[in-house]
Amino acid sequence: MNIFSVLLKNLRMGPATLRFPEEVPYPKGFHGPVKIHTEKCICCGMCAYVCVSGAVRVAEHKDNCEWVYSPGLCTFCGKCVSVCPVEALHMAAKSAPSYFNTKALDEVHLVPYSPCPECGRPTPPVREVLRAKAFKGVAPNVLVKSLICQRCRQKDSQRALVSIQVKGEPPPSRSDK
Amino acid sequence: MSFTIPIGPYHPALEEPCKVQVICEGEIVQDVSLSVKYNFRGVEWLAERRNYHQAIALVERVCGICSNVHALTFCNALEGLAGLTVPERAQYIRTIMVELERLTSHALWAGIAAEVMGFQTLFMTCFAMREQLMDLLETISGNRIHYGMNCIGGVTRDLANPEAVRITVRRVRQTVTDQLIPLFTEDKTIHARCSGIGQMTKEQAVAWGAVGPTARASGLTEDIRQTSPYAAYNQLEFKVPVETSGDVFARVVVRLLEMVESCHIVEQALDQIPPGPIHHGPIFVEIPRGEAVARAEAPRGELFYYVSSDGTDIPCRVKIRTPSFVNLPTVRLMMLQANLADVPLINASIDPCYSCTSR
Amino acid sequence: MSWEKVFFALLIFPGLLYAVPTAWLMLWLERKFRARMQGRIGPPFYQPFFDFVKLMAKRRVLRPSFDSIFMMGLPLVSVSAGLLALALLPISSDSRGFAGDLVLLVAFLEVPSLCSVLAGFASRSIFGQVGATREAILSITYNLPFLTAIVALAYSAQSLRLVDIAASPAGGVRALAVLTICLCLPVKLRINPFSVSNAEQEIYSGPATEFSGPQLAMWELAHGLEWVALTGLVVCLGLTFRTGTWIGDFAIYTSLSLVLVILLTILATGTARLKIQQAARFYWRWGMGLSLVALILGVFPDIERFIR
Amino acid sequence: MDLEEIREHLGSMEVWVNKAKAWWLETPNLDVEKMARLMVDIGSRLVTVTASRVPEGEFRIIYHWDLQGQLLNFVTLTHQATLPSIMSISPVADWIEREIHDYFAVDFAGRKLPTLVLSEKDPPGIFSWNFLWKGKEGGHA
Repeated sequence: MNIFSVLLKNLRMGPATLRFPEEVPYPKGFHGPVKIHTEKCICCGMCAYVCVSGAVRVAEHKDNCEWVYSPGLCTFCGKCVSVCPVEALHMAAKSAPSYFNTKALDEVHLVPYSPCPECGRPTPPVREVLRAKAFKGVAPNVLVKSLICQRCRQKDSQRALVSIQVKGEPPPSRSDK
Repeated sequence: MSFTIPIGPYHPALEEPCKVQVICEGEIVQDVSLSVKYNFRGVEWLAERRNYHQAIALVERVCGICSNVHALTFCNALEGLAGLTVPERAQYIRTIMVELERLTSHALWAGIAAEVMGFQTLFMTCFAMREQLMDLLETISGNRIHYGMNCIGGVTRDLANPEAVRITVRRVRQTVTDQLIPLFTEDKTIHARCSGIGQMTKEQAVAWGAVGPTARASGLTEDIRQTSPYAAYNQLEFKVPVETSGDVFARVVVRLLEMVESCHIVEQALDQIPPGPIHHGPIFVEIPRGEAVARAEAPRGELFYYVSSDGTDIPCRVKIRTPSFVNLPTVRLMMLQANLADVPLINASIDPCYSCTSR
Repeated sequence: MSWEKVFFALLIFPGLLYAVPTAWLMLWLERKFRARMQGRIGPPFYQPFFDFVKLMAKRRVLRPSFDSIFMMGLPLVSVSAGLLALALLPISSDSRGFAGDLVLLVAFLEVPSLCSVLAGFASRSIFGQVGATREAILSITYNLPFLTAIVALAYSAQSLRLVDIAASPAGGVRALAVLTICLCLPVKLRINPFSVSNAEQEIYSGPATEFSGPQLAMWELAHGLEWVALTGLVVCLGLTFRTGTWIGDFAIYTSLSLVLVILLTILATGTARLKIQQAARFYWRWGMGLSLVALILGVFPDIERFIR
Repeated sequence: MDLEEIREHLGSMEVWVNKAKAWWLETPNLDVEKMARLMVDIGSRLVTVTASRVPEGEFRIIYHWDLQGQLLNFVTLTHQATLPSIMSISPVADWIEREIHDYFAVDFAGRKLPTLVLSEKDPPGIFSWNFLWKGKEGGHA
């Protein structure tokens, strides 16, 4: 093909570019800023662990957990979304607006803790999705334990250990471990 | 009278900061010194301070054009270290992604080469074609560059719409065979600029360790996709275009033919892709103590990764050898006794990537 | 020529008032048409004017005073030379000219290129110097066929007056000579494939690398005036037909100039940049060949008659 | 020439180990120049050289060679952070050695080592510039 036929074709077809305010629609599954459903979050911190640029941060407090996201730092790799065990994260189908200050778009979401069914202390929430996934085929009396807080769980296992000891095993001495 | 002309660090013909200091006698180049330190970010150093998941996203950012193949090779090294087998479907998706990336990269290169020759129309033609590929990659992965498709043990996203890939690839192949190849090989002004300049012999290519299309234009037949296949390349058939004249024109021809081959590979992969899982299974894979290497054929040539692990979730040492790192020093050989007007073109002909080189 | 006519020609038509907007129009047409042929939208028609205003409003870069005299003076000289050259063109049938105005015109047309060479060296930039060297070499290369063609024209018309040449009958000599001048246009206008002295990817913008603000605005204007003058020259010398009315001549002259701009744009858009040796070889071979044939035919008109 | 012949020629007492599709030979006192000359003679291509720190203040240097698609890795240790340069045998090593010098301040005897990725004023050995890193190991600051 001759270059001049390319020129002629371009003249005939008209410009392929767009004038500024016009834009092409975003494709399905576009990697935009990360959004959270706080009612699904379990505060596991996986998203913060895999985030390469520190755009997603999780800070645990006494009765809630803070999920902080800075689109200004984000690389839109989608790692946090793909590792989230409860699908609490998704990405907006539109790119973030432009900004002057990287902190201007920062988002803070609070994930409230739910009270532990045993002691009533606030504890990171446990969602049904995760329970169905992680405790598949587990006896119902154990399944109840998945809702209690870490402290109660420790107490529980200590109680179980004590009950084993009573049956006649010598207690493990400190120097052994 | 000899005089020194600094081409760069910022120059319209070079997309990235790099300084080519040319010592000329008249317009004839007598000596060349290269300086590539302007893009140094210490990626290897940073990778030693991040866990494996963060490191994948980090190494993807070594280069903006061949990003996917970096993540792929790093994951290959880690999978070799952990002894994982990646599901077939994931291997095919990886192959399709790297081939589409090669097409994008070569389209970019062809455009830049045309621009350096002052042929703006051809630049626009190449970039219009590249735009289709970028849109396609955006629909597959969600991002125009830095696709974030690879993870240890598979890929993060499935190929949702194989028909869209097929349609775009068919259109791209048509553009390449109907427009780019005839324009680049038959246009008189391009011929006048490209043939016979920037010669590199086969012996020089071996001694300086040139890789990829730069080496294949000088008569070497090496292609990592054939010599040590990764992803799904051992199940696909393709030719490796080789030219023997070793000048800029040969490098143009090799890359154009490679684009046609890439289209062919993608179409084959789309035909053969099996259903099944796209991921090895658990998200968190334990990386045992040890070391591993992995190689891949990036658009610019052989890409090499070395990873050593001490059993924790942070790599002990990550070494990246990018293709431009060995291709760039050969530019000096090609430029000696060349014309000043050819210097940017010779530099562009090896498709240099400076952010890869200094990392 | 009376004084009023001189002032009219210099300031109104085809001088300042006509030439400057036409220069901007031609610069725009070149950009717009090139954009359309490359599948882009291209700038709106007022873009060159806005560019000019914006450049004029820019702050001047401080330089040693002697340098800034040169750097402001050279583009101004270039602009004035363009205007003077335009004033000499025999556009309508009632223009009179004076004996020897052809020589003056050729001199004026050469001034922008000369200024560019001087500016390149005065800017003390290595890119400016390389560009100036290239410009000087090219100017020798294309001026030989260009001047030979002019000589052939003058010889066949037996006059050094532009009006006489424009009124001389059409023939082989005139066709060949105008064709040679056409061949020299791309290199005189520094467009592809002969944009060697301002090759962006090699030496930035060559001699104009160090220029900015109002100085650059003047260079742009001078470049636009070169477009007007050179396309005008080809139209005036190539067109044997005059309508006889002022307005008709004006319309034909302007529209043919714009057609020439479009033709040159197509050439520039469809080619890569050549190297200086290749450009020189082209002009020595084809330009020189054509103009020598024209000269021989001009000196020995019998040959042409014999061929007929 | 097969792997065993290479090993015998180098006088190494170790064995070739295959790890993840590549062959490894660990020889703490490898004669680097002899190895390079041998590999160049049999038509092998130097892929790259990797350096990493070992606790004793020395560096572990791996020479990766490509022999007809096979990757051969020769592992050796530096002596007082110095190894002989192989740039005169294989010109690829020029930039590679300069880069390692920039990263680890490993000295390659027998050549000048101008900086490659660092600017001239920087001291070589960025991997030991601890002041750069203020965050906790492994996480983002």
